[in-house]
Amino acid sequence: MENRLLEIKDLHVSYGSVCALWGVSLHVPEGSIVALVGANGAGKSTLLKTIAGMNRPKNGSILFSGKHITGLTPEAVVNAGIAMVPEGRKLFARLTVKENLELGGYIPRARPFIQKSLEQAYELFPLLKTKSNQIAGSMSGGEQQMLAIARSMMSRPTILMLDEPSLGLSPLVVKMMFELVEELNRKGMTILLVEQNIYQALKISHYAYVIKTGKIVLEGKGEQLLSDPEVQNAYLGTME
Amino acid sequence: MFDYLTFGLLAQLFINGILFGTMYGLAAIGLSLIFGTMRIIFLSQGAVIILMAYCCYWLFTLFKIDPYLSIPIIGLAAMVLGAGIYQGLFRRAVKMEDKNITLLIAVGLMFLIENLMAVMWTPNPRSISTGYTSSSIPVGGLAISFTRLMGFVMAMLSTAGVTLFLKRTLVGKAVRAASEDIEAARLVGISPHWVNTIAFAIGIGLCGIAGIALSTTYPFDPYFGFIFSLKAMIALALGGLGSVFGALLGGIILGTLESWSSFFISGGWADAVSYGVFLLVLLFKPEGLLVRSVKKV
Amino acid sequence: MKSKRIFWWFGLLCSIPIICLVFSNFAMAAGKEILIGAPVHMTGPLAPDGLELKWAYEQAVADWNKKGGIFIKSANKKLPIRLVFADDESEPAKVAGAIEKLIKVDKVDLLLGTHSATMSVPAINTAEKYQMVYHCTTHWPEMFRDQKAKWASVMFFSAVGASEVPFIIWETLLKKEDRPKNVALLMEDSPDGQAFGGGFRSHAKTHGVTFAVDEPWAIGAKDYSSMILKMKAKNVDAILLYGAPTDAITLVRQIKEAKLNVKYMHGWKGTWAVEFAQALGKDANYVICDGFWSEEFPYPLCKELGKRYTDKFKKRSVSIGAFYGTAQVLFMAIERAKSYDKTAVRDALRNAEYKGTVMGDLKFDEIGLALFPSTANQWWDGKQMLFYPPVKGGYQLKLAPEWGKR
Amino acid sequence: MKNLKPITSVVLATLLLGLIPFVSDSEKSYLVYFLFLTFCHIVLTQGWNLVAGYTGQVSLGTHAFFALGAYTTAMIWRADLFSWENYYFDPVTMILSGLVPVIFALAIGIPLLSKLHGDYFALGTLGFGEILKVVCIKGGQFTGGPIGIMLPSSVYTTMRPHYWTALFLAFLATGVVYFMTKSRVGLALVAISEDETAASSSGIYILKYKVLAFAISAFLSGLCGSLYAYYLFQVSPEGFLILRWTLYPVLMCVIGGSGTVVGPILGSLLMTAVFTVTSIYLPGIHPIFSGIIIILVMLFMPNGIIRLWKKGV
Repeated sequence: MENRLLEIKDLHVSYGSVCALWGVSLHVPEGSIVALVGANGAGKSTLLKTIAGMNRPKNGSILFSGKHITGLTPEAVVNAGIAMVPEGRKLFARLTVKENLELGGYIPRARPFIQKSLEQAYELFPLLKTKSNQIAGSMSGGEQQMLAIARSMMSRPTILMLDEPSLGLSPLVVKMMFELVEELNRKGMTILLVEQNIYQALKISHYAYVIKTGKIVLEGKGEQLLSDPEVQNAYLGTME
Repeated sequence: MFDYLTFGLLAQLFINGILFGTMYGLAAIGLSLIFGTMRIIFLSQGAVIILMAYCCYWLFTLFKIDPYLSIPIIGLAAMVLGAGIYQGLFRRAVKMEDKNITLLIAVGLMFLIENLMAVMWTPNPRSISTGYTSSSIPVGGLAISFTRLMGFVMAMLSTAGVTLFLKRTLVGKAVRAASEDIEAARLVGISPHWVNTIAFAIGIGLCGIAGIALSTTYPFDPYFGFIFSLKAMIALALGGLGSVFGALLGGIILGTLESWSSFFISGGWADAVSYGVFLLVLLFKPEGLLVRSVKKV
Repeated sequence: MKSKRIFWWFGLLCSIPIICLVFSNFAMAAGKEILIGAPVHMTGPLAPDGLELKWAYEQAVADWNKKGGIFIKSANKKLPIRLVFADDESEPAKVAGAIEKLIKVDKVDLLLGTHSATMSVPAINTAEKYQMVYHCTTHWPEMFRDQKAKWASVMFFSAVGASEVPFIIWETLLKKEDRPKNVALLMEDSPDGQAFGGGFRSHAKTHGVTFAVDEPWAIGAKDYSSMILKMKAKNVDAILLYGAPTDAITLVRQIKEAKLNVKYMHGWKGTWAVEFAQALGKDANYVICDGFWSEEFPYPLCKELGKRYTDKFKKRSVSIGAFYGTAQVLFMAIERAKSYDKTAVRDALRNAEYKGTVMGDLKFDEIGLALFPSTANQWWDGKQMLFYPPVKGGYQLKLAPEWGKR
Repeated sequence: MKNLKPITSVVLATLLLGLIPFVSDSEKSYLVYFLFLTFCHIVLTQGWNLVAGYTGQVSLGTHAFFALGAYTTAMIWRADLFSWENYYFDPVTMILSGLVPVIFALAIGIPLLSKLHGDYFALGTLGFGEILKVVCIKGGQFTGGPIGIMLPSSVYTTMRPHYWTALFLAFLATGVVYFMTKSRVGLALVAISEDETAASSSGIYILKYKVLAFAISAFLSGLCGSLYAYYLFQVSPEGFLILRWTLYPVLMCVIGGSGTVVGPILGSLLMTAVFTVTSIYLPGIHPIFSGIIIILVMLFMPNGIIRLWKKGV
């Protein structure tokens, strides 16, 4: 059947005595956009952070191309081919755009190709090339989000995880951002997208999961969920 | 009251302040790397500087190696020592939220080094006496101390070296990135331990340079170093975190400040003035005098 | 479970020292020996002085024990002396703890003193609490009088007396045209420095000298160029300074760098250490240092003590005799009282005269204070040469030429 | 009932300790001095604990407040401020010695705490201590300069009042910490140390509580300084304004377990014992051992002894 690039089985994560994820299972097929949607505090970011190696799961396993990556350090996860664009972008604000990009290619696997990746990134985001010597912290929100995505692309990942890429951006820029995600996917990138902007996320994704208080409550094709009355009532009712 | 003031005197005062301040600056750069990446209040820095001064003294008396020729040996040894200190003492502790732990390890290390030195070399003051000790270069009516000028040159060269390393090499950029946001750095694949080891190696390596500059200029005893830890901390706060050049400049500002206040007020008050300015800076511009505020993203 | 066990181990570890402390009141073999306690600086910044003090006390005890000890009437025989030390960590608060320990744990019979006035004040206060004899040197008579101690005794010179030395030297040893005209006074910000500073200022008045520069000197300051520039601007030709050795070395180096020519430089405390001469080499020549004592003193044992010190430490000392003498006087007092009972020894150290010590003849007044003169020595090729008080056929003071002409 | 158990046991322990001078002669036994020292350390440690353990702010100014208390006592005594016959263990003098540091704590605490976070607060308080030191050394007649102020030691008769006062202050400090943590204020403090933004958004006026904790800590340190002045009879910069009076409490608190009520007590007891015993049995090299012990404890028991125990139970 389809190739399961990333597979998560029965994942439990807790912060101290507070349980954040209760047996989450999902999988991301190669070449697809999978969206993970849910309300604030449902556990979306926790899941991404656990995949990225920032949190240690209590139970369960994470498989990447069939290999266990559970409990690896963040550095090892990136090196394996999973890149993450964190919530709030987390750029190195005092470094220049170019330096931010170069550091994206810091891992051993990507380091020999830094020059090449840099050219590719500039090709994808011509704006970044013109601003390459600017301090990252001085750019606008949309530009920073672009840089954050470009930086994670520098590690030549197989899968890209985006945590709330539309947060704090103007509607026009949000639209551009989603177009960009689709474009990346057309170029062959597998994407795991976490969003609060549920309508947009479901529209572009091939498959989607709805997470609520640490559990997956619904799943299905993006458009299918979009028309699901339960989703409409619970999440989309408040959206435009 | 100040009828003896002349332009030459003021110029001399100014130069002395700068030459003296580079000493603080050197220590502050090392601290800015250690404090910047790991938020460790590394109080043992002064003790390490003195330890390096003793090493320099040893090389000089046992093997007759000129202090300035021992720069590569001591610099390298200090870097290895720095990496060792990190791996042995701080590796486990930096991960912990509680900053007191690293502070206390630094204090413990300070006790240990100071008293080990007192046992090994006796608490009597030591000094290096060479042909160029207390000689000075006359420049247009001013007398510039040779050893302090050398200290200044060494400080400038090592600042330039560290700046180049941090700006031009990928590892250096990683150190800067980690000192800004360690979590984001991990997400792009930068290993914190590697970066921290490098920061420590360079920071302690600079202590080695400072130790040489100190041993050629001053007599020293095992307890001589603590004041450097404090002053480096102040220089760092003046210059602002995250900038190597800022740290050096902070040291120079501090040195000039002390030299002027001890001339115009009195020697004893110099410390109070520098601490007072330090407090004022913390109150009104805690990010440092020289840092343009960059909005945190 | 495992953690719990660790806790019990920890509890055990914690209680061992406490039990040690409680039961450490081991009964001493009373009447078999005379137990004398001494707090000394073994660690901390003052440790170099402390180690010399310790060595000198040990020498004195060894010398007396070689003679079989001291005759004690109640035992009807000579009893040996035993010394116990406690580390005061160069800190006023810790010296109190050290004395508490000597009195309560070691149960000493008498106390010999530690070094430096900063430490002596709390040390005497603590010894007073237990009515314990505390016999010391290097404590200022002026401060000692203020303390109104009933059990302590001090043998030292007064800062006021000692600070007259340079003025006497100028008037008696120098030709009129050689006498300094612009004198700088650099005094360390410490009790000792302040005591000396006050002495110099009052003597300057009576001897008709005014100070061109009068600067306090912060301990451990690293840069003296401002001070030196001030002196240069005022044409200073003589410096009186009081400071620690490291500070004094730094000062002289910076004076040379700045090419400040001073024909008479007289230092207290900081300039007498051998490290001073080692650090400065030839530049130490002409610098004058004070001293408590000299091996050239015409008193018994001085030459030998100096030789022993030189054999052990490979250097000369101008202080060791005062330390040795302190212990020597205490033993003479025990001998005179024929008892090591503290009241008897204290009384023997009041209104009494002791002759033939390494410090010469000493006379204790009614509060237990004996004064001896301060000396002046000039560095010459690595040796401190005694020139004041003048000894017949001894060394003559030389005035320093300009730096270029040395 | 369960809540009363720790209180009653602490009160009982205090009363029992209070009986020690009757059993063991305070003039002959080292134990009384040792416990006196331990109690003084407990007072300072609990004070530091209140600021650092509960609000997460590392203060390096304990020695400054300790010295301020001592200087206040010495100055009142010397100036004969109330024309009383006796200033020795005079409660009014002691309380004033606690209040003067509070004034300074408010003066520097309000600006420092409202502007600075974390490490800068540590440096700021350290700077305050150093300025105070220079002022005391250069203060001339007013502060007694480097000699400091000598007090008439002839009033001393026995160590018992020192012992009991120290015990009472240690009890007081522990009690203050206990009730602070149990009250609303305490919950606020813990919230601050956990997460500042969350605490501020849930409506706690952070600055007020931080400054309150800092002021109480200064009060305790000042009282302890006053007591120590009565013990040493000389208040000098070298005796009181040294960084050791800050480093010891920090060390004892962290080793015992900061942010707990009992941890600082354990830490003070253990470290005072370690310092005393090493100083007696390893003279000359004991700071090396102290250094090694600090490093080892921090490496292997970074959360303090008390948490080691709690995990086991």
